[in-house]
Amino acid sequence: MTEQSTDSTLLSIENLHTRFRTREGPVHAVDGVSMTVDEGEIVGLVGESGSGKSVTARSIVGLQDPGEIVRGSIRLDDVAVTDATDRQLRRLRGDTVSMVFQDPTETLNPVFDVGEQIAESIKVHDEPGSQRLLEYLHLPPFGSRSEWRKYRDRAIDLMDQVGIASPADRVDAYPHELSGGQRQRAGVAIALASDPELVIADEPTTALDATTQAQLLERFRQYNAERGTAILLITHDLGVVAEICDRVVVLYAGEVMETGPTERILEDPRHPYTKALLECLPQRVDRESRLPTIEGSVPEPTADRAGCPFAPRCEYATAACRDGEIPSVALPDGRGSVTCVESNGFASDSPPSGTGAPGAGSETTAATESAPGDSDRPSPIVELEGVSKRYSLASGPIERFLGADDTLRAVDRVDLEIRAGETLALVGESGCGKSTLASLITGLETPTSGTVRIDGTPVGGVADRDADTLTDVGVVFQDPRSSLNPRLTVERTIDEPLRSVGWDRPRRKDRVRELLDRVGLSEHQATSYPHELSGGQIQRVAIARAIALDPSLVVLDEPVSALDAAVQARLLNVLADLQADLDLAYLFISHDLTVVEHVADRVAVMYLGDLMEVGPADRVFDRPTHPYTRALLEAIPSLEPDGSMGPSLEDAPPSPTDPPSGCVFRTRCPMAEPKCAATDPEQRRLESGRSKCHFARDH
Amino acid sequence: MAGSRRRLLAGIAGSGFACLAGCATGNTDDETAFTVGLASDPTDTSRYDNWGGMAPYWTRVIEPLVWGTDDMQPKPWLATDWTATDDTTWVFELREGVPFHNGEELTADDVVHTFEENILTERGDFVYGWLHLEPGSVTKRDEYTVAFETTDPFPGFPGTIAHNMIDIQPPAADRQAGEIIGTGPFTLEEIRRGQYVRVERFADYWGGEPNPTELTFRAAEDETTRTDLLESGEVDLIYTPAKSRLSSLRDRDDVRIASQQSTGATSVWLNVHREPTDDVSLRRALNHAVSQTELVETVLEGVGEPARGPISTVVDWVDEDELPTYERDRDAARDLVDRSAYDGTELTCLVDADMDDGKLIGQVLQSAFDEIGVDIDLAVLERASINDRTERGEFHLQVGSTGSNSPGADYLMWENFHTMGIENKDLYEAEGTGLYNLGGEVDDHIETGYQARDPATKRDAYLEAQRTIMDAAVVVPLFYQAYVVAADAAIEGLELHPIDAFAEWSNLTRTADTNE
Amino acid sequence: MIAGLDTVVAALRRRYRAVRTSRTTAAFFANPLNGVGLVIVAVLSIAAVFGPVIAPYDPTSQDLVNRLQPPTPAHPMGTDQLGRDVFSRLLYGARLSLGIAVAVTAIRLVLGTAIGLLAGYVGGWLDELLMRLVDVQLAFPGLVLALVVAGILGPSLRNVMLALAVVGWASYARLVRSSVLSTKEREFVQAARLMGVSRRRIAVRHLLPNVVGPLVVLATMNLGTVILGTAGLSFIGLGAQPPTPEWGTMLSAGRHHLREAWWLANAPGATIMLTVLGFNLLGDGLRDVLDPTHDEPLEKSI
Amino acid sequence: MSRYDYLASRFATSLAVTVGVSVVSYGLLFLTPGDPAEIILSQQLGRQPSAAEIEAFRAENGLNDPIPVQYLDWLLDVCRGDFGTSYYSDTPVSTLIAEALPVTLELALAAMLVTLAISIPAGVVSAVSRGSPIDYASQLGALLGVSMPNFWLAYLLILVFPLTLGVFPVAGAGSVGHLVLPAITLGTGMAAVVTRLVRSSMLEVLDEAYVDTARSKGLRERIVVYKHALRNALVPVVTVLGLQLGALLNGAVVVEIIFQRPGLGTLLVDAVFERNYPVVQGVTLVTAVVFVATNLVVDLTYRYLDPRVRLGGETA
Repeated sequence: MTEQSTDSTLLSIENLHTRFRTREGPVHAVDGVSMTVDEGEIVGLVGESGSGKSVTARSIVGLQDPGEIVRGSIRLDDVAVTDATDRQLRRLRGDTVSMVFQDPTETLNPVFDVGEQIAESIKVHDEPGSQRLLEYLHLPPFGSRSEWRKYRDRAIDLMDQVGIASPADRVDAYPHELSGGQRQRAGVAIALASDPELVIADEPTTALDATTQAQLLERFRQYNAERGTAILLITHDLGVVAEICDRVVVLYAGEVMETGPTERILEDPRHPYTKALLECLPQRVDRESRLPTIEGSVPEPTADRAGCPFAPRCEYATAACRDGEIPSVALPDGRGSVTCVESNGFASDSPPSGTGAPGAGSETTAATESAPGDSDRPSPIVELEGVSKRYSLASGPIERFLGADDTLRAVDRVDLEIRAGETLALVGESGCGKSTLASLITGLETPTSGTVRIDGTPVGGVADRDADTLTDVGVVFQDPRSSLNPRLTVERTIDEPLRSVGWDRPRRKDRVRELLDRVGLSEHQATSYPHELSGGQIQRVAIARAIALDPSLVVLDEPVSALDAAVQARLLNVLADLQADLDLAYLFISHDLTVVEHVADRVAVMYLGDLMEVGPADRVFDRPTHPYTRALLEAIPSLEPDGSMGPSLEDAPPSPTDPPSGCVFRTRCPMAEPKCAATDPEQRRLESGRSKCHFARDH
Repeated sequence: MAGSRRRLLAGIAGSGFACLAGCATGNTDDETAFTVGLASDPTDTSRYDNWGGMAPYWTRVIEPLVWGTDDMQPKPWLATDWTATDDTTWVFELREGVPFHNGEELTADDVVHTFEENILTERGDFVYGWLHLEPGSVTKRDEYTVAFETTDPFPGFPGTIAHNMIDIQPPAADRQAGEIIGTGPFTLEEIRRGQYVRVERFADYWGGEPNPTELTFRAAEDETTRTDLLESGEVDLIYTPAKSRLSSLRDRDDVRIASQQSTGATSVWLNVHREPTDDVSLRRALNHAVSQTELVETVLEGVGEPARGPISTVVDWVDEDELPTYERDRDAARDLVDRSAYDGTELTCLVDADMDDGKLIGQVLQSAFDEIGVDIDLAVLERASINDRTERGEFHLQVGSTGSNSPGADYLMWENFHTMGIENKDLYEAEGTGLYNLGGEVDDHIETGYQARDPATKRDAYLEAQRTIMDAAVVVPLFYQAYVVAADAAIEGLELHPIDAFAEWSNLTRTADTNE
Repeated sequence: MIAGLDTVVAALRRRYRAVRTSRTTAAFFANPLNGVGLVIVAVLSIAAVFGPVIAPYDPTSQDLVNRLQPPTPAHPMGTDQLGRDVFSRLLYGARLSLGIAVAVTAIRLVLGTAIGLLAGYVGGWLDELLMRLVDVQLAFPGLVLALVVAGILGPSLRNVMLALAVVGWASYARLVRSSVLSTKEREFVQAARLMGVSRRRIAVRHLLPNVVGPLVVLATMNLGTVILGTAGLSFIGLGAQPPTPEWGTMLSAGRHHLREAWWLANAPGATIMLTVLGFNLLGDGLRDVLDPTHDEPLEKSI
Repeated sequence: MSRYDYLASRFATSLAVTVGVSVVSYGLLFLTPGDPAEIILSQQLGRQPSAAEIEAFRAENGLNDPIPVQYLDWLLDVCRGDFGTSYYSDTPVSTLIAEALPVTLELALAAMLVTLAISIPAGVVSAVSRGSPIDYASQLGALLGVSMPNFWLAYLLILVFPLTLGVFPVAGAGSVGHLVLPAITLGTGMAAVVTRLVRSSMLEVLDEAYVDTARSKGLRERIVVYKHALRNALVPVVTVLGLQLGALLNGAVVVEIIFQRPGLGTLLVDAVFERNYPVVQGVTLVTAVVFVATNLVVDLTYRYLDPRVRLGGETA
């Protein structure tokens, strides 16, 4: 069976079943998960969205509601969570286990300052028994000022520990006044306040920039090292796992597929699903070549199924897999266990990652050949010349009168061109102005200064653009939910642009069918409404709409960042195919460098509205010339188990309302020198691309 | 009628719906304190501002020269005696040693002041027609003698000024500031606008110290609220409880019910100067359509007397046996309608929204007239709107009442039926028409009656006029009003007067065994 | 605007189809109360349409001898002060009350939607102007203003409807405008703009349909409030003239008999309550279906 | 948008609205069928005025000026606190209002208390025990509250309390006892609305992640609900309470009539029926202004309840 729970075992889950009642019938979110976490150990719980990893985590602390645990047991610090009283549960939460949730913007209470929220958590830990409402409401005489003051001071220490700069000031700040990174740190502080033995971190870094993520993971590692606190890290990002986890548990459709030490899993995955998952990661595949994918989709959680849930998508699947109990086989000398019939079959021979993966489209695609190589082609589609966009923050007369008329430089004197058929990737931390730049190109925004040229002719905002210019640029937005009109069918959505240029019905019909086919959607989905589609499908529709009128450029604003690895891989392939067939140019905006590395021909690195470095992808990734680029690259969690990240950037970028003098990056730059503060560096031409740093040179 | 016609006349000839009530709030423990709530808000500034926001009626703070007997005859009050020295001159002897609430003694000067300033000057021209006085016509003969020079022979003068609006006040009283100084048995203590007026016993009252130490007059315009107030014990005594509650009140032994016919009479008034109600046969038809008895017994729960004439029979010169009668006779009625000029168009019937049971009566009439093929449209309107309509004569029928708050009831004939009467004057002068004035001999009879000193002559003249009026079916008489008083059974000593506003509180007592 | 209207209709038709699909129906009946609301409203509509047919008596025929009869098989809800059959009067009243409610609500809806759409989509000074207008209207407590207007125009049902209509459109305008503003920023609208879709088309194709749901909900609930408003005005003495069997009038007249003839006031009272309740429940139900991400209606005031 | 600017613009709009309101209030006079001068005069004299009288009256009251001028004159007077005098008495309208306003506000306040006392617990409980019988009960109760014609409720209350149980006065004003029944009548209707709001707002908040954060700290459910959830849930409720004042004044008209409270409602109704235009204009204007003012205040306090908007910036 699964690992024996030794006396060092802190958490042990046995055959856990958590179920949700829905109108469509019961959803088996967690369907027989068994796992353990030992003291002081960092375990990664990995799986795609809907694999049940969060529900598992929440079940551990008894927050599964409205779900219900129908079977199995959870023992935490020798307390049976599944049948613990509220009091016991509270005690557990107060001392033993803490939780860090995913989205820092939502996990902090907006109406209390962070100090209060942390202090509260400390107080609970100190006196879990007596919790008097009036006391917690700070109603004198119940809540004694001095006491709370004491807790607040301890809160400040904690904030310091988790790396919130100048905590004494921030302690009074409300969540919305903190940056995303700081919020998540505050969240961590709340979790650590009770000095727990186990911290459950549910996608703690997913919403954060790579740099911030790196810092936070570092914190976790330190904390684990110093206090021996065990950490259960729930994530979809194998990179993160590789960074800090000792052991990995791979979930699929509510069941454990495989567990084992991190290295073993990464280097020698035994379960077909694990393999596939690893293989469809962009960083595993050399650029230009097509991404392997997992065909099919995650089984309906409502359907009750027999056998291995992955069987339908698994190419090794046999009859045995499809029904009957699947054994979970323990591998020798603590190398974990695999729940697979086949596992013994290919125990040792781990196929070379990359090609020949299960379910991978084995043909190295047309994309490779016809994909635009080094982009030394002429005829730029879009040219930006000294384009700036400033937003005035002083919206009212009074402020102007008070002279507090500060402007936010979203984009600052950017020169950039996008050439036909190339993929230009625009990368940078959130708030660096990527999206604004895109809007300037599409015309949703008009530049404060500078000119945007499309096909050589200067253009203004949407309103003043002629039909041709408009049709020449397509857009795909980030959020699958809001990018389609919930009240229009797929058909109508795609049909709309065609109608607007006055195509007649039959012609439109054909076109729609063709487009659906191109983006790999089936005919019958034409009549479905967005809410009936998966995130991936919605993005396909969005793409279809974007290319409906044969644009020469498509602006892709974080098109895949909301998607799971497997889905993402397939979408990236679709994009590649389209580019190949239609000779499209992409402006590919993303914060995920691993994806960028895979798709981009050229990369533009943006920081505080300014381009730090522009150059061919391979050159930029192999030999970054700008310290910021370097920092970004170092922040990427490598999949090499031991490979730890280099020194990453501290804290968040300065506010774009008052950027530093001279080089905007100098405040965070490891190699900053006085002159960086004095003079703003020129864009230097390098033999390939350019860089905006005093020290940039070709190596 | 006049009631619905003039704000002031609303007082003079107020259609007699008003009530008393005692208020539990505050002083139930005080056995000699009573609370009186009135259907007409006793603090309604829009009517009573001339009395500092206090109704002159009911409250008995201020008093007129003359009072009225139970059979509606003038009765000496602040004046002990009066004589007509010639056709147009009345000389009044004042009662001596009558103290005002401020201690001053009542003298001729006060009377002159009251008439000249408060009434003739402030009230303006139309009181002239009512009192037949004009500014400068009131003179002091000596400290206790006042002479009145009427514009024309006016035998009804003493009775006419036996009215709470002709109450005597000294020049010292700053009425606009709410300072009310009178000679009455009670002194004004407090006014809460929209709620109540509170008065207290005046020990030096010339008529002897009254029994109640305190009276509170509460506004309770809504009949149901009024009744509820009594039942909840918040008031000790109310006038005209909700008819729907009479029977249950009668069954209670802790409540006593008394009733008294008033000077008021309710009729359907027909606009004789507008088609088609200018057609006498239609008017007669309408008369034949209605059963007064049925109305009284059903909708009115037996309160009031079926009427045959437009004026209450408590007025001495009214004798309904002398009047032509119209029994309910639908066939006759239908024939009359056929013979009339009525062409089936909808006739407008005005109903005063404030009139208790007005809507019900209106609807009963509507269906009664419908029976004989006359189609009427009820317009239940607030007073202001009704005034608009009547001033322009833009209606055919109106359900309304007329009554007198003074023994001098002559003007009931004059104002309603004489061409120069207040109802008809404007339209007559403007268009040569009017509303209820038949003109000719009727006017003559009314004038004769008005000027007759000999009661018999007056009676004959008025009867003649009424006969003609009823013969021409100017009104469809409905009922002579009676008012009901429901009181805590423990209360005694209230004497009901045909003029309800002449209520006498001085003898009110509460027997010890108050079972509330 | 005509184009706008028929797309609204089209949208409604789509909604209707949507409602028929099992999922939404399930959503509707998930809360038992919704079903109740549907039934109440259905019954009322039937009463309103066939009232005169069903009614055992003429609502105005009097029978003074049998006045104030308690409920009997002959008179299921007793008789009133003039011996008229209360049940029949209620039935006729249904037609009246619902008629008024629908008419008033319709006026409000059209007026408000037009203004809201204009303000939200055109924006700029026009928006400012219209919204101040809305504010002004909302600044007057509905019933108070209605009372004054109707009172000055003189008591009649026509004037009451007029008064109620002019004081009720603002909330629609607000609803439409805010929805338009938020939808305007949604990415699919931006996409449409980038596709060169015309403004008018965006308005009717993307903006309006997204507000139809909330509108329907608001309107449904409004039917209730209008009925209450009418009753309130009748109580004050405006509105229907006798012998019109208007619910509010019947209720306030029956008040005087609350103790001896309880049915007089309570029959119309309960009827009004049930009606409004029905519309509210139905509104909630519709919201569950049409407008899943909702706010509660802000005003009870009309 | 900065705080100052927010305040400034908020005041600006409120001012604009107030002006608009005053225009409407004044304009009401011209709704009257026929010539205002004649109507006013016939009300004052109590009889059909002669042409000469009308002319004199017009001249005297500047009714011959163009309407905008008349309006401005009126407005200036109003700004000086002079609303004119009642047609039927020499009492200045300002006095009448000054007497009536407290009576109404007193009622409004009491009703508001009743509302909160009912709606907050009810709303919270039914949200916390969503889908339970309690929840449905309180939902239905709330709806019944909204659906009940308040004058009917008033009748029933009078029937039950003073007449049957012999507690609380039937009508009148002055004592606290007099306040109880009107406040209940008015409060329940509003409570219904607010309860629904509290419930839905609570439900939304209870789904928020930070509620789980609070739980995961090991806090007792009571504290989670009443400290972390309720505080957030109340933010929208406050604004609505402001808007509800309108509903409240609506109800006040009817309630004041039934319970014979000499407040703005009764004053207005009487004035309307008496065609007492100065009073009508005055009262409408005042009610509206009170309403605007309250909402301004509410809006500002709201910005302090919710830190996200406290430092300026439209609601987060």
